[in-house]
Amino acid sequence: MGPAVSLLAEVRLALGALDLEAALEAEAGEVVAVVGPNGAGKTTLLRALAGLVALAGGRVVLGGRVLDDPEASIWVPTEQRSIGYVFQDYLLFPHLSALDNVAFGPRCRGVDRVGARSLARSWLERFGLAEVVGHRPASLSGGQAQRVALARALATEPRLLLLDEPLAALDASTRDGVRADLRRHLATFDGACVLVTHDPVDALLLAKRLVVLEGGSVTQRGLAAEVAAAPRSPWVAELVGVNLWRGRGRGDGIELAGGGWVAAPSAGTGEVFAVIHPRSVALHRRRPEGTPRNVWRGRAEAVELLGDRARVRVLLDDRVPLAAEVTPAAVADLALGAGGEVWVSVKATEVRVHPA
Amino acid sequence: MGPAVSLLAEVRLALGALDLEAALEAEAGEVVAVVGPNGAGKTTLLRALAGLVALAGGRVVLGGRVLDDPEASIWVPTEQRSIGYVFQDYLLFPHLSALDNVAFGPRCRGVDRVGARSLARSWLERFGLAEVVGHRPASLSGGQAQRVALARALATEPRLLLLDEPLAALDASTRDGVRADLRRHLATFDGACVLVTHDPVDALLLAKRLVVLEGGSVTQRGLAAEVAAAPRSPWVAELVGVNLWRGRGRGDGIELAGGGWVAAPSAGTGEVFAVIHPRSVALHRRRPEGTPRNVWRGRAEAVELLGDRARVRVLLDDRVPLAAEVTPAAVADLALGAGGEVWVSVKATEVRVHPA
Amino acid sequence: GTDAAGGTTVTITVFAAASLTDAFGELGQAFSAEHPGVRVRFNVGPSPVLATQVLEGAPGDVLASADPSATSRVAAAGATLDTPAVFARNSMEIAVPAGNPGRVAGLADFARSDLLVGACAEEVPCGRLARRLLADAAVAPAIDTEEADVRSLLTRIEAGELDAGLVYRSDVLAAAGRVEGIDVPGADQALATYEIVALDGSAAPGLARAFVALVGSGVGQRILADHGFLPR
Amino acid sequence: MTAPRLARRRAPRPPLVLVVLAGTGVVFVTLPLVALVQRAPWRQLGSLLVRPGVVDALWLSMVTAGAATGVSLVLGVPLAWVLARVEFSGRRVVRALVTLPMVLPPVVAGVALLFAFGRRGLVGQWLDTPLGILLPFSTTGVVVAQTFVAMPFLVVTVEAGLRGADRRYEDAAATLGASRWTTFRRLTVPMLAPAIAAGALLCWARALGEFGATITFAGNLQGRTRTLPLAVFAALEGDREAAIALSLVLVVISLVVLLALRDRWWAPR
Amino acid sequence: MTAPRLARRRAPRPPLVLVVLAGTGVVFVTLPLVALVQRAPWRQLGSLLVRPGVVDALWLSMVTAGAATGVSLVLGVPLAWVLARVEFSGRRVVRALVTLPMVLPPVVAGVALLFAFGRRGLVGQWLDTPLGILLPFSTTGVVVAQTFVAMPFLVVTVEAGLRGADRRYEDAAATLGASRWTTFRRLTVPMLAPAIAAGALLCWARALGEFGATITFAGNLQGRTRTLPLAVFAALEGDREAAIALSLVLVVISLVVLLALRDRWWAPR
Ligand SMILES: Nc1ncnc2c1ncn2[C@@H]1O[C@H](COP(=O)(O)OP(=O)(O)OP(=O)(O)O)[C@@H](O)[C@H]1O
Ligand SMILES: Nc1ncnc2c1ncn2[C@@H]1O[C@H](COP(=O)(O)OP(=O)(O)OP(=O)(O)O)[C@@H](O)[C@H]1O
Ligand SMILES: [Mg+2]
Ligand SMILES: [Mg+2]
Repeated sequence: MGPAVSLLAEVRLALGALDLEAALEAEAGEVVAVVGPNGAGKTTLLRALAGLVALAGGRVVLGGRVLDDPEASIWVPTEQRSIGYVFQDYLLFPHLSALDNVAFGPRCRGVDRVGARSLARSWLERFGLAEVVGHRPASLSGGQAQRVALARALATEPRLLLLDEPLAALDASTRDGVRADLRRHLATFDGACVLVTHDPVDALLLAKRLVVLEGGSVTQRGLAAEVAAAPRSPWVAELVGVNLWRGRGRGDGIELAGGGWVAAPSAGTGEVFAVIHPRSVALHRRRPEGTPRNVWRGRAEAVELLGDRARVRVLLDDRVPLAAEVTPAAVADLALGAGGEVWVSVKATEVRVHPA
Repeated sequence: MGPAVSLLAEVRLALGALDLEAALEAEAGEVVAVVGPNGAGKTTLLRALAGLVALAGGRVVLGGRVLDDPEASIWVPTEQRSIGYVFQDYLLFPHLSALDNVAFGPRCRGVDRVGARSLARSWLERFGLAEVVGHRPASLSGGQAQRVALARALATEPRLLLLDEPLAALDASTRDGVRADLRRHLATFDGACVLVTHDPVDALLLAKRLVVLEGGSVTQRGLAAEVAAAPRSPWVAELVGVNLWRGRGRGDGIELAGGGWVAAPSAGTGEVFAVIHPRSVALHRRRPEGTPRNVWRGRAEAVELLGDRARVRVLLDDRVPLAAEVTPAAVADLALGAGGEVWVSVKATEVRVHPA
Repeated sequence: GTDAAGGTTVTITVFAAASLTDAFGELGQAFSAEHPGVRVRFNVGPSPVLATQVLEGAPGDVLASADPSATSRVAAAGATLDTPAVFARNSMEIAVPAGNPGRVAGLADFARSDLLVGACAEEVPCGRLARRLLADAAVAPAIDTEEADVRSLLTRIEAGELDAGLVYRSDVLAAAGRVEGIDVPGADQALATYEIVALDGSAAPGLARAFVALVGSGVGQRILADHGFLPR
Repeated sequence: MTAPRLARRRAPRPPLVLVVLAGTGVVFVTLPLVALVQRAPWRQLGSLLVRPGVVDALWLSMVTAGAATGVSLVLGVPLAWVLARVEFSGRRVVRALVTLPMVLPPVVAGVALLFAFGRRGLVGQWLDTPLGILLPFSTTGVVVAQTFVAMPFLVVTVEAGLRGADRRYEDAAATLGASRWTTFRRLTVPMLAPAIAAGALLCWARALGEFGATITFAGNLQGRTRTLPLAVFAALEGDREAAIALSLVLVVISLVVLLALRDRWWAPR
Repeated sequence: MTAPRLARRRAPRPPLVLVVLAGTGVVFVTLPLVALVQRAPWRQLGSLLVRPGVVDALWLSMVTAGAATGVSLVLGVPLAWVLARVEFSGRRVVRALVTLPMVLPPVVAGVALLFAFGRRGLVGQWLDTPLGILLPFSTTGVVVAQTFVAMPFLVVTVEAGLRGADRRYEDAAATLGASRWTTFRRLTVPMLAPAIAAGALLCWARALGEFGATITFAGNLQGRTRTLPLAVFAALEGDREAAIALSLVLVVISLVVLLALRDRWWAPR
């Protein structure tokens, strides 16, 4: 592989109703995960980096080489960008076998037929696809197709890897294996990698830094742990599994944006986020007496059993959603069901406050 | 909707290298989850139920009506089966807007244009797609497309729902919402539903019963909790997150199939499964002294941080994989990294044994 | 090239109207017999097309046309060696399908509306002649189709699609057995003329003129007469 | 500013080989047209167009070519569908038979039509005497001749389109309760629009230029069966200039139709 | 047991409307062919085929139609690609121009070719005197005439195929480092096989049956420019039976070619 490469991108474009404006950086050998809700523009961002959609403004620089800069009228076409792209819907060539799909890239980059095929075969074997090398995409299962797409993108040894949900179609065990393999590959990879994913585990395991994209804009970025510890949008909070509210600090509590009061020590002043971990939320059938300073009345909307824990989604005042994590036994005790009334308590010390 | 419907299927067919032989039952109003590794034949099974691929043997009966029975030469074509099918790759009609895609089914079933469109609109709104009703599939994001596909399948109010990874492309928060909505819909749904999924959470939350399909055959079936408690294949074990080994019971321990000994009280005789929960696995830097009877030496293959827990994948004797769950602090203490040597201990009382 | 010498084969190309195909085939053999080592090759097509080809520089030696206007166009452009000469004529007959299902007796039947009758289009010689004959006989014909050439008219009559049509005598002769001919009074007043001329672009003007001469000779005229053509 | 940039990106330098070959193709096809226009008797054109018969022929050509295309669509699209989607023995033979009229010299095609639908023809004799229907020499006959010759172009094009299409969309329609007929109407036909448009265009062009089969089968009578190509042919015999001018009328009309229809029909999905 | 069942399922009752319409189409196209075969002079056929000139014409037809199809593929597929994939002003005009030869009456097409490539023509004069190339009355001229008339059929069909294709596969190829040329060669062409095969077939058939442009531009010289349709024309003058028999030879050969090529080319992916 070539010298260390780093990505520096600033993407501005409009597509349909989407106005995308996002900056992205990845150091050599670094993986950046782009996360965000459906329709946020993640795929569009990758397409812009690949040169498949036009920038209206901004620039894309890879390893010091300007790939796209509308102002300076510089533009390097996709095929000269040395990228590997796993598309969300794979886009395997329907007329080629799995083997030839993977061999396509190396062939284009000058490897001879025999070399390309043996390279392709080794990539496919690496992802447990030895049995389907000769299959056409139409006779591959969803997960097999996705692994072939991954192998195809990696086989060209690109300087920039763009992975759009590369593991979404894989079953749990294959996913672990492929993820570990991908991780191993990325560890020795000196290019940049941008990974789009909905799976917090993938994001946390594969990427050091996260970029959160919502509605076309970056709402948060940073090391994975930082983002998880101080989410700045409900979506990030949901991703990392905590409750997040926005409000105005009033010293010993927070006035919520939509109305309502949350007691919290040293809430400060100005706009803040309140983060409450679901484990800190206690549920009761009657109004609880005792130390907890935050006590609200709500309705249990849904109960989800996750192995040995139960996650209860409560709607406070018919308006504010809150997630609580309790034991399945507690669910039974409380006779919780959808629509049932419930009381919620949270100790003020459990409410973490971050400036907005 | 019509009277309560139940599904009774026995599917035998050969497709390429796959020999599928699976029986499936779903009572009226029941959701059965089909889980299994990539390429196991899950999609093929759904296609057979839908009448898109031919049975070589067996039969499909829905609500007392025989839909397919090669022996008796009975065959009801797909369009007369009253099914709803969410395809793994959506298959939205590229020339129709999201709205018309969803209205297509009701129109085919006799609803007039205006009625079908308003029905379609309400389904799309239900899944948070009000903004993209007029979009063609090419300008939908992956997650939007999947929700449109789900709406399209549900809008026909079918007797049998076939869902192939219906939530795979959704981001975490949308997924929760759509899953809850789907759950609510399924609760009032008196038809049968077969759900293919790779996500244990989806399986556990949406389905009462699980069918595990591996390599074209059913390897296990039963209530979700039963299956989780006593997995009968490494894949199921991995799905539910526990370690599962197969061996021969020798009274106070198990002789593993590949060699090796696991101490376990009342291990019985004959073929058995040993189940070890990752939480029961302790890791040490040096050979531990003390009560645990099972002590092995291994190599840490990978460390995955899952929120406040860390999952360590250890390879024992360079051969047997084992998952351990520890705190991130422990990972730091142990200075674990890929390839590092580690000692593993498991209390014999923590090894659960099931007859194979 | 010049005339045949040393056993090498010389080929001359004769552009001939399609209706002359068979007669000229025999003429070509006769010419080759007279001039050993010379082969005659024919380019057959509709006369106006042949004229266009010559005018656009097609390499030919002789032009034999069924339409004098085509030859005069070529001559006017100075593409001929000599002035075109008439080498044959043709008279018109009524052709009816074998057995004469329409009971056609003469030109007067062309006015019957219960019959399907046809003639050539006005633009072609046989159409003009047919109209002159009908006008001379004071018949107002109920024509059902105006064919672009005699041949398609004849095809139609043979197939029984038309009950009668006005065609050349030579055509009736060629289709003997499948159509019957009925003489038209005054047909000798309206004759088609065929013209031939050696072309300016000829590589072998001597041979070209010799071919023209053969067509006008007794041998040539006899062959033409065998195919139903009248002498010039 | 966005729009032109989008265009720039979408089309980065087309490969030289392709451009050169395509350019050669364009030049090759255009040169004769240019030469024709160059030598056309432009001054005559005005007087020509008011000549009796020319407007008739023009109108007849439009009507019959349109009708032939319509008939071909109605019969040909289902035929293409059956060939592409229904398995039956003898399918290859049927497919070959259907494509045969393309290679038949047009005059022979006309003769074959006479044998079949003429007064003494295989079927024609039954149409004539008991029913009083006479196809030759009628405008309907022109449509029949044009359809016979032009429909195969549509069938082959549409069948190719159907074979290139992803059949799984049809599966999806079936799961939504669409009968094969509904699927055909609401899915197959709209998704195949480019192929059907192309087929219809080929068919229309072939019908518009059709000469041999028409003159042989339907005859040549002004206002009834003399289409523009027949008028051109007749004119060629006498006045070549007039013939060229008439052809140019045909060319101009086709150009107008092509330029007008293209963008609506051909827009990529 | 599995195979027939699979067939049974895949094709559940095709809709009656479609079958009836398709059947009508087949009958309509087949009847004239049947009538032609019925009235053909089968006894003559043997003696006809050994007649001098017939074998020549047959061979010439095969060679020229094949060559014209080849030239059309080489020039037409890139042309279709440029029309479908490259944005440039005047694209609609070019597209319309390229399709014009389809509607030109063939004889006029021949005249136009003479105007362009004849000895006195626009380009022909430069080919003739300095270069000594004479296209009319040469076998090459036949190929030129057939290509001019038949190539548009290929271009239109392939362009429709390209427009119906999913362009995102081309995006995927670009991310793998494929230049547009490589993409064209290794992706576009193979994926478009059905459309290209259909276009080539249409083109070949049109070239094989071509008459008017050939006789006008290339003349009618045995062994050099007299293709089978021209031989049919010549034969029609004297011996109509012979002409029909000759046409049948054309039909049989096409049938053989169609039946032989079809399955390899048309197999769905
Ligand atoms: N070609 C297009 N034309 C118009 N709008 C488009 C087009 N492509 C995407 N969009 C819109 O842009 C938005 C962002 O789409 P994009 O595919 O980038 O989302 P995403 O973040 O990848 O979502 P997902 O997680 O669901 O895949 C969506 O609302 C989508 O409807
Ligand atoms: N049309 C076909 N021809 C040949 N083999 C096929 C065909 N369709 C599927 N297969 C094979 O059958 C097996 C099962 O495929 P299927 O799509 O049912 O798997 P799956 O369980 O849905 O997997 P996934 O979770 O990856 O979607 C695979 O190995 C696949 O390669
Ligand atoms: Mg996306
Ligand atoms: Mg699947």
